[in-house]
Amino acid sequence: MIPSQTKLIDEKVTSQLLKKRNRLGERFIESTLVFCGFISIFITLGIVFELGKEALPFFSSTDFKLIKFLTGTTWQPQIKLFGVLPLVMATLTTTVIALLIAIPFGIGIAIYLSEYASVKLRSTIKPTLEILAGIPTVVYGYFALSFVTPFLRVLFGKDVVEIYNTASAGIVMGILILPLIASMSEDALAAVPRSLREAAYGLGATKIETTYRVVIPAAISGLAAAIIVGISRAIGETMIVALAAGAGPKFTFNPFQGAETMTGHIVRVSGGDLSYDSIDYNSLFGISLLLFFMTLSLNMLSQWVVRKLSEVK
Amino acid sequence: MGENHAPVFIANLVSRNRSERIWKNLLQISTLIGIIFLIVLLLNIINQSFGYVAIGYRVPPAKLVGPGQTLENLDIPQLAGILRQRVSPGLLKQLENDTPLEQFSQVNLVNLVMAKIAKPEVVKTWSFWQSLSMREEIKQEVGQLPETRLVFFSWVRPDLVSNSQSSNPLIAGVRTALLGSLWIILIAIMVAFPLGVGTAIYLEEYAGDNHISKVIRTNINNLAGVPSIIYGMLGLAVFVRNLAQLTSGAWLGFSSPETANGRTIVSAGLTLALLVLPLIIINAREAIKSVPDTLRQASYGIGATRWQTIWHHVLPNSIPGILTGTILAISRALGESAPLVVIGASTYITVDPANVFSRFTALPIQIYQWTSRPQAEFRNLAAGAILVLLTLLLSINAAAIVLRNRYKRY
Amino acid sequence: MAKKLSLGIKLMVVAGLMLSACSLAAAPAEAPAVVPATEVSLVSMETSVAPASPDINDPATLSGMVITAGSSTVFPLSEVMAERFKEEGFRGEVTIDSIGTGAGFERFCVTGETDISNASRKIKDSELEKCKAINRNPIQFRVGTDALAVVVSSENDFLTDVTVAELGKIFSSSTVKWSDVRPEWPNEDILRFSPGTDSGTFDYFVEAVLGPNFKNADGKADLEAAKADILGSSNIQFSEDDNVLVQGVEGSKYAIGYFGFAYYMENQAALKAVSLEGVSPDMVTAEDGTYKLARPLFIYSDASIIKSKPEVAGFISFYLTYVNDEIQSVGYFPASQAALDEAKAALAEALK
Amino acid sequence: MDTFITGKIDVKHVSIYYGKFRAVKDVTISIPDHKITALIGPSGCGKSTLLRSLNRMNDLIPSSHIEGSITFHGMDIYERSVDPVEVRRHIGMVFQKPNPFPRSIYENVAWGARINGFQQRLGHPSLDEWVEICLIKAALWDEVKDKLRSSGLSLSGGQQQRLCIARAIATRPEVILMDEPASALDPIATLRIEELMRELAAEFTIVVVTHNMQQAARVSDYTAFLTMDHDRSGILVEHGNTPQIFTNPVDSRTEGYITGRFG
Repeated sequence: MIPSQTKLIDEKVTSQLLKKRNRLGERFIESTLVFCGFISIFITLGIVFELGKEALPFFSSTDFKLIKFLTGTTWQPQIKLFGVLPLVMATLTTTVIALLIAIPFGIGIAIYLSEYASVKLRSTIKPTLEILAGIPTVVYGYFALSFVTPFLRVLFGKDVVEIYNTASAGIVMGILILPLIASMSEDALAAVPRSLREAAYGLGATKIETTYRVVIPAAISGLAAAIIVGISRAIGETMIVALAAGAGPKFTFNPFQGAETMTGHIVRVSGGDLSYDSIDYNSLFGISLLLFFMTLSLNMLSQWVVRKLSEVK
Repeated sequence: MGENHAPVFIANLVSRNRSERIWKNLLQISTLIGIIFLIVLLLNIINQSFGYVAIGYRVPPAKLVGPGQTLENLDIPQLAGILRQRVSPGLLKQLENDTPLEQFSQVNLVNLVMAKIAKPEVVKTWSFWQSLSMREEIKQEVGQLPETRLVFFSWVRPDLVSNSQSSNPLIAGVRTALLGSLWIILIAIMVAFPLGVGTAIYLEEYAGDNHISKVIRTNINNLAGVPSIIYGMLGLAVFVRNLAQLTSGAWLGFSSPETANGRTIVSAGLTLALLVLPLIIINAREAIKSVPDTLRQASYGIGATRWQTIWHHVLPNSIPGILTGTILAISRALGESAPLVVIGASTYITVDPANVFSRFTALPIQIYQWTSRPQAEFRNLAAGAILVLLTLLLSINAAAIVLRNRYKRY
Repeated sequence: MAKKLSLGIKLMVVAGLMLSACSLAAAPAEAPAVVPATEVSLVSMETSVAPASPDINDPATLSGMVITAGSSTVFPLSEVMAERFKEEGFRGEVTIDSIGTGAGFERFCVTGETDISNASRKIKDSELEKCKAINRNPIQFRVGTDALAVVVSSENDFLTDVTVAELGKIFSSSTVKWSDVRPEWPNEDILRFSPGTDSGTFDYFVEAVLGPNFKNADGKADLEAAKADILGSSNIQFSEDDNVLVQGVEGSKYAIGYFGFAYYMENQAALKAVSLEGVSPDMVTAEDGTYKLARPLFIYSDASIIKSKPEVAGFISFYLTYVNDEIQSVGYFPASQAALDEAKAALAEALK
Repeated sequence: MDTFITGKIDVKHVSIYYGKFRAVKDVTISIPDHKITALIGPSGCGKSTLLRSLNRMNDLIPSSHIEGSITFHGMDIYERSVDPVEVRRHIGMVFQKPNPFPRSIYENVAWGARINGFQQRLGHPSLDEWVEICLIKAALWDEVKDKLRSSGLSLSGGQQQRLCIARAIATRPEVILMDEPASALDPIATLRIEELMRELAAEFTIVVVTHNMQQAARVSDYTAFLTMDHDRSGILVEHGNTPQIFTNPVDSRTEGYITGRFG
């Protein structure tokens, strides 16, 4: 029999039985974790505060006019011309080109992998794509400069395509965000329950009909989120444009000409390590702040889209 | 229902199947193109990493010896004589530190003459493809150059990893940059891992569905989408400038407070820690979420506290996912260059980082700088360094996949 | 299995902590950049050779950190000199950041974090004042001469020689097409490539080429106006990265750019140097000034640094002694013996 | 129904809410010591919710809150000074789906004892012995004694559930709550669990939720019948001796349910 088991745990007075123990460690851990949770808030506040603080002298300087900042077509801080449009334009050009590559191919790959490919093929291709996503962007920049640009110049002629051009940077950026979009979209498609597909097949639909009529509408919020994340990644991408897009702010709609994006400008000018008290230095923070809010609103949009569309579902 | 009222079906199966096939092919092609992009990218790098190199000399060896002689068949006194005559007194003193030149072996002396006087230099390089396809032309071209030899050179070689940066691409390496990268990542992970996992635990296990935790969640998703260069600007403003006294190590006496500058490994590491923190949190949350609730209930049901439940059951079961996320974050940090450029990585530094307050350079920065040198051979060198970086990344990713598969339970 | 894994993680953390602890322990061997005396004694404990007290003429007796930053033009020269300095026995380290002359002075005169500032132009009065504000007294050492090469693509068949005035016009905001400068030149847009605005090269070019076109009230060159002129020109790309310029010019028949002669030397196959008023850059024309776009290269340091850090004095001394052995391999032209002697005298003066 | 039994656990006027929704309405019930009490009723009638409130497992659902009082040894377990962790140590729980920890069989049993401060003293069982005792009590020992180090997940469903019972009793609770412990098992495994429950009743107070009326009739000493009222809240209809409830129910709703006309 069980030896004197009843004494194993001291029986206390009943009222003491369930008394709250003073679990100090437990409470310490909890407060540490709460602190961790708040760190991310501090980081965001830090970004806004620090960028704002450094940008303030720029925004409050007499050379700064908001209208000119947002509509001016020349960015040349050395001669007090602060029109941010050329930088924004270049950013948009590269982003649009990147999306033209990344969205069709990315979603195409995602559909192929989730609906057509065998399990084995998918389990090979998906990690491969994820590795592609992990390649440092410097490498992509190098690729743009040493392969895509010469290729474009052979294709369209040297007189048309400048050695530094937004097209090349945009194409390579598309290749960069392609795996991101493909991978996120594939996740969204794979999350559509089998039963939905089977219901469609049961009605005699072909695979592609099932995909377009049933699977994609069901996964639309995930696909939209993937695309928006792709856009925000493209806007923030730096090294590719720094290496391949060109190094002078230029207001142009021609993708075969060189132009400088917001990120490219920041990295070029800060690479030269400006004087801390100059308006150039402060203007960089102004651009950064603009960039931050651009990507921020895109991210918010993406989360909103996911929520909205999944409600509809 | 009479027969007349039965609906009519036209089985247009032929055209439906045709469109099915067309779409399938289109999708297949787009997948194929994606793969081709990767292959072209890799081939482009490999193409630059190997190939013929024409090597000339600052002082051609033939000029050092009399007619009809070669360096190899000179004797020791002759070689020593050449060295004494041609190298600077400081270097000579260095060389003779332990033993006079005359006591060196003949082979050593020949090597010294080559390295210190003849000084091999790259004259021209060819890509792998050129080396294969235009072999004869290249040989002919080099044959016409005086005192130049043609070698097939692999820019990826042990020296590339073990040597420091140099102005001579033939001996330049990524040692300093590689160590810098490893240090930076070590710091980034030591900071971001506990914070990130802590946040994830807080959000998944402690925070309810209240307003604050919703804000935190949205905020983390937003942070994950903030461009890396913004983190660079934040790092520049906070770690490099505002906290220079801390990040330069001035408070520990590593540099003097007056000249303190925060362009150090610790600043870079902290900046990248901020950058990867959201990634770690998001992945860790997913991993923790995937631990089934029944397990938590089982644990609570037998009188475990919250933390006991987390520590003994939730964490061990989510650790594969957490580690996978962390490793992906590491590989992200390893490849980042824009924030480090902004923070101010050094251009020329050959000293291994001694502590977290050292100045630094990192592998992607080194690659960036080499691609922007005027000499074409540095582009080959950069391609070699890219292969080193890719190898590192691939092994880290492979480790992630192995971990994921090995510890996958649910 | 999970247990093993978490044990592994715990071990990793411990190892990480130990590593950082070790590095802290190892750190003092590095720190004495500030206190050279300690460093020497440490070194002597490690090696059997007992070095004499620091002798600036013998690199082998020196150690510590020489921190330099500045001109990207001077960078390759300093890099080679630093390598040689180490090769001849220097036990410490030289770091060089290639960030542009202006930024180099920023670190030298404002934050005061560098020992030596590399410059491709003379220090400006404004920079001098900033230096004075932190009790630094810059001493200038001439190390060589760089000719600015004005380059066009090798495909360019119309441009072989220009005058300085024409060059000013080519880079002016008032000019758009080649035919605006000389009617016989093609009716095509000029694609301009220039080093970044933070570089000494840019400042020098503005002063030497565009400056004469802009006079202020006192009859002096109005450099601000000149700067505005070039910055406002169309189709212009700036980069601190000279390779960007090389590739840019190489890329089009209608492109023109300027940068250090060394970059031209490395890219002779794809580029063509344009002669200035009939003179092409070489050793003689650069030194005697007949080539209009030759400029001196400097390194700057400060007397108190030179005195307190023998490794800095040693590096400068070594630089001045051997620079002429290496300068041509880097692609620059040697400074005259007189200029080097003057620099050596300045060093001797600083050490007094 | 009217007879007041002073129980191990007394539930008085308890209502349980999930957010605004009231899942259980004004339940008063007494759980007698060393007896098996079965909670039966149609699905969604709040019997699981009621069960989980007995050891404060509902605390883990953020939106839930409770009104009324539940006393254990005369002490209100929802009082501020009470530690829910302590409550759960004394009132253990076995769940519907077997959920052993993904660890060894031995660890599954030993862990609960260990975190609750199991101490090795002279004359008392060691941890190894204690694990053995618990596995014997859970009628699992003979089947697993040679593979204590293999994973708890390697066992069959019925074995896993008995492992969970062994795990629950390893912390020496006074009460064990069982939430449809056999519903995920095949008939043979179900029978073994039922036998085990009868054996355990000698030592523990057991509250079991089941929708299987035969099971309730077979194993329980007392039965409480719950159902939903018009606003879908769970209400207690009837509570009494099992034989009485099954043979001679007072309330027509109980009768309807038992004879299968309703539910």
